[in-house]
Amino acid sequence: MHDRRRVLQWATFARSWWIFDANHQCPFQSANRLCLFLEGKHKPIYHPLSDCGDHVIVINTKHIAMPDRFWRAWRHFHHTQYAGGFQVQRAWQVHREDPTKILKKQIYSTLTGNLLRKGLMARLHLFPEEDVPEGMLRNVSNQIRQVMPVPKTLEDYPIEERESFPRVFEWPEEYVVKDGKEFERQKEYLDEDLSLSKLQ
Amino acid sequence: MTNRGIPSAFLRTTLHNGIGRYVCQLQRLTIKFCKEQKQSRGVRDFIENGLVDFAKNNPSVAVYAQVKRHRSPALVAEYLNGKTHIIPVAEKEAAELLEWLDFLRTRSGEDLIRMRKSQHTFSPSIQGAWTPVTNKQVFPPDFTFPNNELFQAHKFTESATDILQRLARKSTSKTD
Amino acid sequence: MALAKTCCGAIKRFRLELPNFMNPPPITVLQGARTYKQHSYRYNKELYRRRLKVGPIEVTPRSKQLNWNEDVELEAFTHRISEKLSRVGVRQAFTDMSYSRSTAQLVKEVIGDSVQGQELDALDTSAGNEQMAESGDNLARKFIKDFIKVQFPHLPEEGVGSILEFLMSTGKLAHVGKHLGITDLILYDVPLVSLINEEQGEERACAFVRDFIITQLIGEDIDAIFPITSAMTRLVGLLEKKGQGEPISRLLEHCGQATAVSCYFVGIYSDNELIGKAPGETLEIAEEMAAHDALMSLYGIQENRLPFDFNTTYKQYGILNSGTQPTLLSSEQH
Amino acid sequence: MVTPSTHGVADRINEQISQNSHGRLFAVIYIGGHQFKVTTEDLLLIRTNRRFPDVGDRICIEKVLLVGGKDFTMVGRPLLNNVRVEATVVEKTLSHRKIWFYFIRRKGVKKLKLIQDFLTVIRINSIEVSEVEDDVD
Repeated sequence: MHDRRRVLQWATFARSWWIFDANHQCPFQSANRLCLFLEGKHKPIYHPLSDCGDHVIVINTKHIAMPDRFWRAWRHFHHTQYAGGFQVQRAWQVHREDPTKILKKQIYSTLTGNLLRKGLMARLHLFPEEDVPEGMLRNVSNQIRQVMPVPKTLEDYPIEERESFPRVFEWPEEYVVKDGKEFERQKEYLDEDLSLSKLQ
Repeated sequence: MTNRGIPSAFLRTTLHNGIGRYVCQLQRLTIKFCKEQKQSRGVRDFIENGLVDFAKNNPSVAVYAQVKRHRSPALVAEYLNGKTHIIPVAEKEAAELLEWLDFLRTRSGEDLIRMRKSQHTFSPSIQGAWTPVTNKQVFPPDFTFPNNELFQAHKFTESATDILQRLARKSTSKTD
Repeated sequence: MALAKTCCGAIKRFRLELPNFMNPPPITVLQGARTYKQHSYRYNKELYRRRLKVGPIEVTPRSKQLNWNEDVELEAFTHRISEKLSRVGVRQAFTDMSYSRSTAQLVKEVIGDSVQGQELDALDTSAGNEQMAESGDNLARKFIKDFIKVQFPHLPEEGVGSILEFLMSTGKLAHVGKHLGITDLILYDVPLVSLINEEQGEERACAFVRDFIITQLIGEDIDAIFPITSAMTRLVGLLEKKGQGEPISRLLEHCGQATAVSCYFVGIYSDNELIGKAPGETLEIAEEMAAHDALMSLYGIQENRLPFDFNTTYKQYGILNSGTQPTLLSSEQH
Repeated sequence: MVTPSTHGVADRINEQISQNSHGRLFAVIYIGGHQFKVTTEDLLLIRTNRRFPDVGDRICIEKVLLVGGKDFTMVGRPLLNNVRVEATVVEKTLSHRKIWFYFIRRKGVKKLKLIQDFLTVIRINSIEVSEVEDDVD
């Protein structure tokens, strides 16, 4: 084979590296999109028998977004194969133990269940935050578009815009507004509860 | 799956036939027949009436008539690619014989086996083979990943907020 | 029994390739067979031994068979290549020198003194195709050279030479001859060119070369026939000769550059213009291949170049008798 | 709506065509109920009947859906009229024997047919394209 043909073959089947930001992204819709890239279905050379998938780095998996009921309703089943070894965990519990697990499980179940799946999963690199190793980040040559727009929080708007936003009514001066820290307090409480139960 | 078990080949021609000038691939035709038996009657008919015309119409084919006493008649075609095709023509009429001769004349001599592809090309790609960088978005050299501004999800519909803000802008511009 | 038959077939097929008596081919037992049949092994071995003892089958030439008429075959041949040639000429073109000499020798031995010496000499030289082969070879070479120069005007002289040698190599000509059906008549088709030239004119002779010899270039990589070595050095030299800026290579894209299976895409620029790009496993390979790509475009032998124009005829004076660069004079449908 | 990218494309294609600098051309042709992407010197196997032109005949393929060079692609809506694709009939033959077998078990129903199709092999000789009119508003 001539060198020209060899390098062309090499280039056609070269694996590119993609990065995906899971911040405020639905894990189910994200999994559908990421599986395309992992299986190589975005390429015109795709064939189910050829292992032509790409590498995907996912960051901010800790900050995925689901509707409230999903955090409670999405369940993860596990059985240790011993009597009484069955356990069920809710999404919020799973997510607190391992912030990458929900996305990983969802992608695993979305991929086609064949012998290639293990290899495809090995090309998925999940990170709870944005701290991707430098060597891995150097490989990245393209980015996957997010599946849903990231909502802006109140802090994202500049103060001038917040002040100038039209209001229907003004709060009375004696009215005490909640400081918005209620959820944080609840979370801390739950964390303490869990750590206590672990100790016991 | 059953097709896997039978012999197969790719489409090809001898000496790139048809590119320069067309060359009839039938090189030699031998008609073997018997002078006495009944099963060679159609062949004998054909030799008396149609063979000279056939040879005249196809001067590039060397035609031989060979007597084989008390053997069943056959057409033996030899092709330029070195292959031979034998068609037994016992009890066949002269008209049918002519059709078989026509079939032999228009063939290239390759085996009649399954074709894996219905097309053959020497230039599979003209605009270049696909690679991961084909039609890829070009980034400036100092571009760093991840960049979330460029890769936000498409907004296909306006949200309620967007509609309200648009209406508000409209109304304020009207009042101005 | 089926097993025995298959094995026999295998032995017969491979017999000529394995002349060593002491090493018969291993007789394999079919997978899934329940028993190993010793008798069939011995039987096959014995058959093999006997087959070797008999020796190779004598190959009978086609011309020794019953249904063979040389006049008919020669007539059919001239019609096959769509030329109007005299039978005497074709026969002479197909007669090798060695054959004609041996015939002359035979004549001498049989009738000895009654034939004059001059006549014998005439028989010796005129019946062979040596001269025809020589003039045909010259004509074909000249035409092929001009044809390639028209099709690839920017290809260097050595490239033209290697393509010419590729087409006029004995193997290629034997291949063409074999598939025109002259194996039983002769071993070499170059004298034909000379014959067509004499009887039909140069244009028909060139058309013959074009239709049957140059078509062999189809589907061949030009850069495999004419290997471009040390592409970057060549490119620098060529661009300097053409008065263009020196080549500058730039990394265009990459795939997994920090991995073991990285792929780099390098482009080569000259005077701020992309003249070639190619992928490669390392930066060095990619740069060399990009230089190769640039050279191919500069030589006009890139993969998506225009196909050969086999319908074009070249007028005699335009291509054969002028020392200058040949030009395309007329185009007509064949 | 005029997008800037389509503006003047026809002129640039015409320039390449007039200078013959488009390189090798390819075309998508419709023949025998199938579409083929072909280029010069290609071989095609099509299912026809015996009335198809004789071997050695030159034919012109009328239904061209798409044509392209190294830098451009023209798509017909649905056919292009500025492209001429010529081909030569190289071979007319029969396919291998295909087995058609109908069988109902325990009912004594068994039918066997050996089917051979008429096949024609054509060689694409040339693809020629003439200049296009700019119909982009």
